[in-house]
Amino acid sequence: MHLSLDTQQINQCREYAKKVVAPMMTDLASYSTVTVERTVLRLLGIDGINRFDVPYPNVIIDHLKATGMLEKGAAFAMAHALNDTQLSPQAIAEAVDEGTLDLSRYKTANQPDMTRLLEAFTSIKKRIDQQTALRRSQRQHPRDKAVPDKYVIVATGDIYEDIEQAVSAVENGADIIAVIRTTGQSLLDFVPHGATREGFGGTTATRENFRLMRAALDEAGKRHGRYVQLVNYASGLCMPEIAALGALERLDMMLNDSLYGIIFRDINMQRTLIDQYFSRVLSAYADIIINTGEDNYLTTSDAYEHAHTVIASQFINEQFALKAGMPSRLMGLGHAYEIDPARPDSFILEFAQAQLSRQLFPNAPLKYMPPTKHMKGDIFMGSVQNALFNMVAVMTHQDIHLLGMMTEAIHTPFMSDRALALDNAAYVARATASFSEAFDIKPNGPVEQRAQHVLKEALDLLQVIAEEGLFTTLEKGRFAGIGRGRTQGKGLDGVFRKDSLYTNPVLEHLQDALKEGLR
Amino acid sequence: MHLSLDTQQINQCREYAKKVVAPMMTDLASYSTVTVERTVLRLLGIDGINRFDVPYPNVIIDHLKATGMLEKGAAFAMAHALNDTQLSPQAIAEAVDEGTLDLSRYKTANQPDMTRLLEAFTSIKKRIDQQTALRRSQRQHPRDKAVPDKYVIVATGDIYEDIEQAVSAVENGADIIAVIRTTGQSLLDFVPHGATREGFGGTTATRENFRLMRAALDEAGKRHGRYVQLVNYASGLCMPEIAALGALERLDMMLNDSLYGIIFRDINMQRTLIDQYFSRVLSAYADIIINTGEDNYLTTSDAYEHAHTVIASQFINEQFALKAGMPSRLMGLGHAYEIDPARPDSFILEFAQAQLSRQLFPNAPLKYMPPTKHMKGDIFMGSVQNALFNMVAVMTHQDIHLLGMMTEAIHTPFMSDRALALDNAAYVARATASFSEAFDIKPNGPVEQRAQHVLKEALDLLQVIAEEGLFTTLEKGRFAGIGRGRTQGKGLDGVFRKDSLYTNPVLEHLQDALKEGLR
Amino acid sequence: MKPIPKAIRPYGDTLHDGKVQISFSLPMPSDAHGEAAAKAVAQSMRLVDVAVVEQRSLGKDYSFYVVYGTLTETVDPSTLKVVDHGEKAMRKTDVEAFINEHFQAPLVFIGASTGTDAHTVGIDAIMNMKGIAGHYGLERYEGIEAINLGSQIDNEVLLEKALEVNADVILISQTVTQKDMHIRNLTAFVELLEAEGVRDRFLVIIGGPRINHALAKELGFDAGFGPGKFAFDVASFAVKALAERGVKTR
Amino acid sequence: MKPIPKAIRPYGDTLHDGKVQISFSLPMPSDAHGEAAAKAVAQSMRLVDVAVVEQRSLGKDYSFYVVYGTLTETVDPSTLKVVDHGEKAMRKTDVEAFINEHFQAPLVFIGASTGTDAHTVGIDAIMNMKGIAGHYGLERYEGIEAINLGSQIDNEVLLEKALEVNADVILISQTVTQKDMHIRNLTAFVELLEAEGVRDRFLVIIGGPRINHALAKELGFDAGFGPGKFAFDVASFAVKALAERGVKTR
Ligand code: B12
Ligand code: B12
Ligand SMILES: Cc1ncc(COP(=O)(O)O)c(C=O)c1O
Ligand SMILES: Cc1ncc(COP(=O)(O)O)c(C=O)c1O
Repeated sequence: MHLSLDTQQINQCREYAKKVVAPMMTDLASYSTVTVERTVLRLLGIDGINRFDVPYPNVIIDHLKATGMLEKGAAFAMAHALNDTQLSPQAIAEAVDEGTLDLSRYKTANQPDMTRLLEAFTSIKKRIDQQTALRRSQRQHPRDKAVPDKYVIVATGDIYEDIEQAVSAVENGADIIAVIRTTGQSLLDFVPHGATREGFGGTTATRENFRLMRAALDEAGKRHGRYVQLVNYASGLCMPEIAALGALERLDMMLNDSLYGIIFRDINMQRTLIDQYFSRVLSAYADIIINTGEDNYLTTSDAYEHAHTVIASQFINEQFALKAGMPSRLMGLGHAYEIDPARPDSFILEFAQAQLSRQLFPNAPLKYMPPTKHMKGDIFMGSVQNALFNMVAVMTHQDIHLLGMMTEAIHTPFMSDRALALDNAAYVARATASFSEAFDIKPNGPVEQRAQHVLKEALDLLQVIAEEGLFTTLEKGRFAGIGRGRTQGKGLDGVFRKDSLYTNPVLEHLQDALKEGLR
Repeated sequence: MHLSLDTQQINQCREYAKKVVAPMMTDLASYSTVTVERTVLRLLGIDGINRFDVPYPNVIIDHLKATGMLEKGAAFAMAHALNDTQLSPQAIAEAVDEGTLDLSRYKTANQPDMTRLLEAFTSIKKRIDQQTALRRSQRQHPRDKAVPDKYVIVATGDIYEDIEQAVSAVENGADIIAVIRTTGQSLLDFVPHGATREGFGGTTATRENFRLMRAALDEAGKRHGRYVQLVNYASGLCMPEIAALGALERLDMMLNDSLYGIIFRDINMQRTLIDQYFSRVLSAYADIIINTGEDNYLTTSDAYEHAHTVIASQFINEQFALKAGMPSRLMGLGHAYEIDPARPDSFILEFAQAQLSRQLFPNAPLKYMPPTKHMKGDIFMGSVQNALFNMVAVMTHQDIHLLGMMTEAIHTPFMSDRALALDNAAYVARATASFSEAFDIKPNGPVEQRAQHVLKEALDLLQVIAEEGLFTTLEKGRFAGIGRGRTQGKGLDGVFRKDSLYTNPVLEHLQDALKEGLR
Repeated sequence: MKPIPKAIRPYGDTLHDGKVQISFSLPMPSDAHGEAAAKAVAQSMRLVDVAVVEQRSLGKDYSFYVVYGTLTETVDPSTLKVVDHGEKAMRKTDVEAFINEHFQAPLVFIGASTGTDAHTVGIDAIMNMKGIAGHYGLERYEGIEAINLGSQIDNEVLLEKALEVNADVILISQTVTQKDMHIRNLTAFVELLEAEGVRDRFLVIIGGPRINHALAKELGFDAGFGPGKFAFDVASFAVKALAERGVKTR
Repeated sequence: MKPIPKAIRPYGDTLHDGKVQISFSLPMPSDAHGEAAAKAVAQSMRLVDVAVVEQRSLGKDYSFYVVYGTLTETVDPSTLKVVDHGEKAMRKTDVEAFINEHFQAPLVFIGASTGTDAHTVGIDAIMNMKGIAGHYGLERYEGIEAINLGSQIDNEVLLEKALEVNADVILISQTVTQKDMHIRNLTAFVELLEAEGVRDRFLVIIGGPRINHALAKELGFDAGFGPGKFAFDVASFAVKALAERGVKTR
């Protein structure tokens, strides 16, 4: 099955998207953020919380801020301290916390010797490398599978219940488990610690929770003879920190999209775009697939009228990912079947959109979201809406197939909701297996015309964005109709201009590794 | 959308089917049955029951039997009595019942003058003609509609509850209401009388029940600006009688298929084939669409392996209908989405089968049955199975779309089951409206190959049947794997060889009218 | 497997959270009054935190509701009487070996779908060669003679034939259950056996979509089998029971 | 429309047959024991004639059931307190005419999705120009000034702004309801109003997928609107209530 599309238009889309992204990268290159620096600290091995439950990375950053050291970067201060004290990074953090060490007092001025710091980093990186190697040896990449990977969420708020639910999902056929985060975590400027049991609408993302779930899935996967992928959110105010924790605890995918945070969480755009760069470098290094959030636009705007905004945003997200050294195979670009079921030809229109995304990003493991906004309390009709969505997912070979829940409009999924959703998807995949061998898209028929139309609209939009600049686009609310000011939103106070002495050898190391193709 | 099929094979199928049916017609021409004769009586205006609840038509036939008159036919006796007594047909029946009149004693021997009999018939026929005209002026023929007619059943056992349920269904979008018959009625050799309230798995088919439901649907239809069609069963041991009652009470469709009765009700094949001929003449005359029961084969045999038996039987049923003077537009040939959902490509295979039927019988209003056998107590998955079936129904333009119920495996439909089924079908029809403009069947792809394969198998089977004869085929259980003996089964005792004086001017009149194209 | 607690509730996403989904129609229009009635119905089912998540009209006099709520009752699974067929069923070959070892003559099984019930797929699944879902039917069992009378067989006819062929086991299938048709028909058969004084001559086993072992015992049969049960389950139970009774044993 | 009887039961296919569908999971494996427990659960819900029509494993420790049964309880609809918004809502043009007739200054409505709740579609549907499903939002109403603060607005911030702009009506949307988040957050707002002694200064109206008028009243708000309610419903209610209170009236 193939849509005939204008390749020149496609190339132009990419060109405009490049034009959108390039100036962002140079504009933001001279800035860093508190969470980027905390990530550096985490990658040196600093972990845990103090007696006031403040994570040590935050303790240090607060200290650097208080002592006017932040602008030089965490690595600068840490390298000095490591050289001066001969303590471990963790011991340094504890000493800072106790007030027995002041990082603004270091022996030699200027750039410190980075050997000890890089040693510390290397030992942490080894764990990432081991996890990455383990994943590589066990996971079949979603893009290489004949049938989309079945992705379900758990969101009880309690990591131990989440595990029960996740294991049951694996037993019922899930390939991917995403642990949804508790409401509001994205606005926290620190990563909570330990195993947690009381989230709302999701479970707190913590390193320990990652570890517990990873172990449970490894075990359940082993019992069922397959590798089960784990997903969490490298998003919000701690984007790169969570990316780092994900790399360490072998998460396989990470929701990671600044545009989402800007639009739907009112996170400051400068802040999150800087954070996103580091996150994507890290995920690229660790071979973690990112998931972008274009699907969300259609939860607010109409899916028919705004279909092209999704495509335009996918092109932009592709460029952001490329800039971070990420190959297409890790770009889980998002889109969704959010069309109003009252609209005639909803299936045909969504088929066109899904096939368009498929052909525009042939190597990307596309993330396809189910109907959510137009799901109602009628769980029977909901099952039917999900079935049509499942058909499109399978027929157009999407890769990361988020299963719709019949109870979408009611509650975060019950165990049985998930099992029924898995049955639905498995049945549909089986029933329509040969669809693409059995049918052709009619040249110039409704599917093709719709796809061509959406592509052209996306192109026009990208041109506008390239001209006005992404910040202006976001101010104007062109995505999801929600406008956000350049200097508004949460987390701007965590952005700082780099000092001339600023250094981040951790990031550089990862960048070099990516360049050398060490991934 | 079009399947490339071998027209020569199609022609051969029709030729063989003709060869199957022709000898049946001549073989059976010299026989009649008790219910045929009772139908004649009904068409003369005889109705009602005696004080032992025996319908007057039965009273007379029993009397004719007892007096050795049956072989001459009911018309013979009645014409004499009408001429001799100057009573009305009903008065004659009552007199016979009271024992005051003996129909074996008539004044002139030999064939009586038919004038008075035909007068009686004509006044009844007028009602049929009026009903037919009314339907013609109000109903849009299913074959002429863009979207299949949505057909749901009611089966509470109580005609008054049935009406509540049916009216609700109309309010929720149903186009056709079928009142399922009570278990076991098909084996009764009389038609029960009056409004009834205690059927099992269905409601007794009586003239009064027909009338009550017809009135309720006319009223509900008026409120919703459309003509709602009513269906019942001209099948079982009273096949032609019920066809007559249906014509009188303006039923719009009649399940009518001797093969079904033979196989699934163990009705004697000679009996029911004779009955069927008269029924179809009547229905053809009254412009009533018949529904055949090939779908049922797949409730017993596997839908994949026995797909061709359905096609072969459709060809045979077509010939039986043609012999009775029925145009294609009244042939609601049956088939079904009874495939095992565990089978890979179930959707693709059923699509092929539905499109094949569609192309083989382009003018017939096809009756398409939902999944039933493979429905389980999982009502959520059931909704999904029904959705895929609904898609095929719409995509291949079936005409009479029997909606699947999510509770198929549990109970006869509740009011809400029907409403949800109607929503399901309406949504799917809307969502996939342009499917056939948007997609082509791939030449030589899985759909086309499957359709060609099934056609070829049907052809081979028809050849075998043409050679061995239909009775032998039925004995061998080639349909649904259930074998039935030629002289076994219910109702054989109601078959008699016509006397040389036998006459049936009612049937002749209808045949002539059909020939003259008066329909 | 974890041990089953003494007091359990339905489970949504937190142990014993009591979450239950219900749906039903009411003979009332769909409006605020209907919603209140739906909530009251749910409360009468001992639910709290009742959420009417969907309400729709079924026409002018009826309405439909989907409701979620929290059940306040608990059930103690350890107190439940679980009526099942005893030991694990033997496979076909083991049944055949068992027959060969314990019995003299072939065992005669006679079966039918009785009364007005015309459903044969269930009884065929158990008795015919082909069986179902990959499990052969009794006809294919060595040491068993299986006679399937088909459907719509009157109780009297079935008993007559069973006596005629000297059956050891009678199998009855019942599919139509509306207004408890099956219960009436099955009860009538037990009464017939008793009236004729032949209840003990046969092992009588029933089956169908709404039949389970508990119901069968309640109605006075020797065993009952529902969906997901196959010829080997039935054969296994039957041969063991016959051996126990010493019927045709060596 | 038929009169509603005094004692009603759920309706399957015969008046007052009491037919109810339920489904739930249990923390037990799916076997005969699980089935018996499912039946017991259904019975604890005052169902008789319980049929477990489907049972499936959710993994080694959990199972799922679909059950039909007959509810023995009846509900008398005439005794139910139906809390609704009173008279039929006016259309947009009528609301505008009403405002023009009764009030002096434009009426100020301020709204937000509060707490950590980031869902805006509901409040936007009520407040923004575009509205939803063909019904314009309050911004488009002549005589109404609509200020939509968006989402994730703290209760304190909302109140501060409401005082600042001299709002007549405060609109609050709450979508996340897990663990009764919405109840907590809404209760906190009422407490805040009372603590600040300004409860009577505003008409306070809440909305969201799990909100209805009865709940709103219970929590101490002036009105509540759930799914299927639009700007004209809210506006209609608000202008009448304001007129009654004599706020800004001519
Ligand atoms: C196929 C079918 C038919 C076919 C039957 C063909 C045939 N040769 O049997 C046809 C089309 C003829 C038919 C007709 C009717 N049917 Co019907 N039919 C069904 C259907 C779709 C499937 C039943 C089936 O074959 N299941 C598969 C078998 C393998 O399952 P099973 O019977 O449960 O058997 C298993 C076990 O129960 C057990 N078992 C069964 N019997 C026995 C016996 C013994 C001794 C043992 C040990 C075990 C055992 O072992 C089997 C294997 O695991 C069901 C709906 C459904 N999906 O269940 C409706 C259904 C059973 N039919 C129904 C009805 C009402 C009818 C009619 C009465 C409708 C009408 N008024 O015309 C008619 C008349 C039938 C009559 N007089 O009895 C209703 C019954 C409602 C109720 N609860 O009472 C159902 C539920 C459909 C519905 N929702 O309305 N039907
Ligand atoms: C769209 C959506 C989102 C979008 C929101 C985009 C946006 N701009 O709002 C995004 C993707 C961002 C999102 C995120 C999340 N969501 Co959300 N989301 C939904 C979804 C799909 C639709 C909600 C919606 O827009 N409905 C349409 C509107 C028009 O309906 P409505 O709100 O009911 O409004 C009507 C009435 O209620 C009333 N009304 C509403 N507000 C008001 C106010 C007043 C004053 C009045 C008078 C009337 C009124 O009028 C409206 C018109 O009739 C629902 C699922 C669903 N189908 O309902 C999940 C859902 C609400 N989300 C949920 C969750 C858990 C989340 C997250 C917390 C998940 C996570 N952990 O990341 C996040 C975080 C959000 C947060 N911090 O609050 C859950 C809530 C579970 C629960 N019962 O608590 C739901 C039910 C999904 C699910 N099954 O898990 N979500
Ligand atoms: C891209 C993306 N990031 C993040 C989230 C989750 O939000 P939060 O960061 O608040 O957990 C979503 C929600 O679906 C998303 O699509
Ligand atoms: C063709 C046909 N006739 C009749 C019937 C109904 O059977 P009965 O005649 O027993 O009412 C069916 C059942 O679905 C059928 O398909």
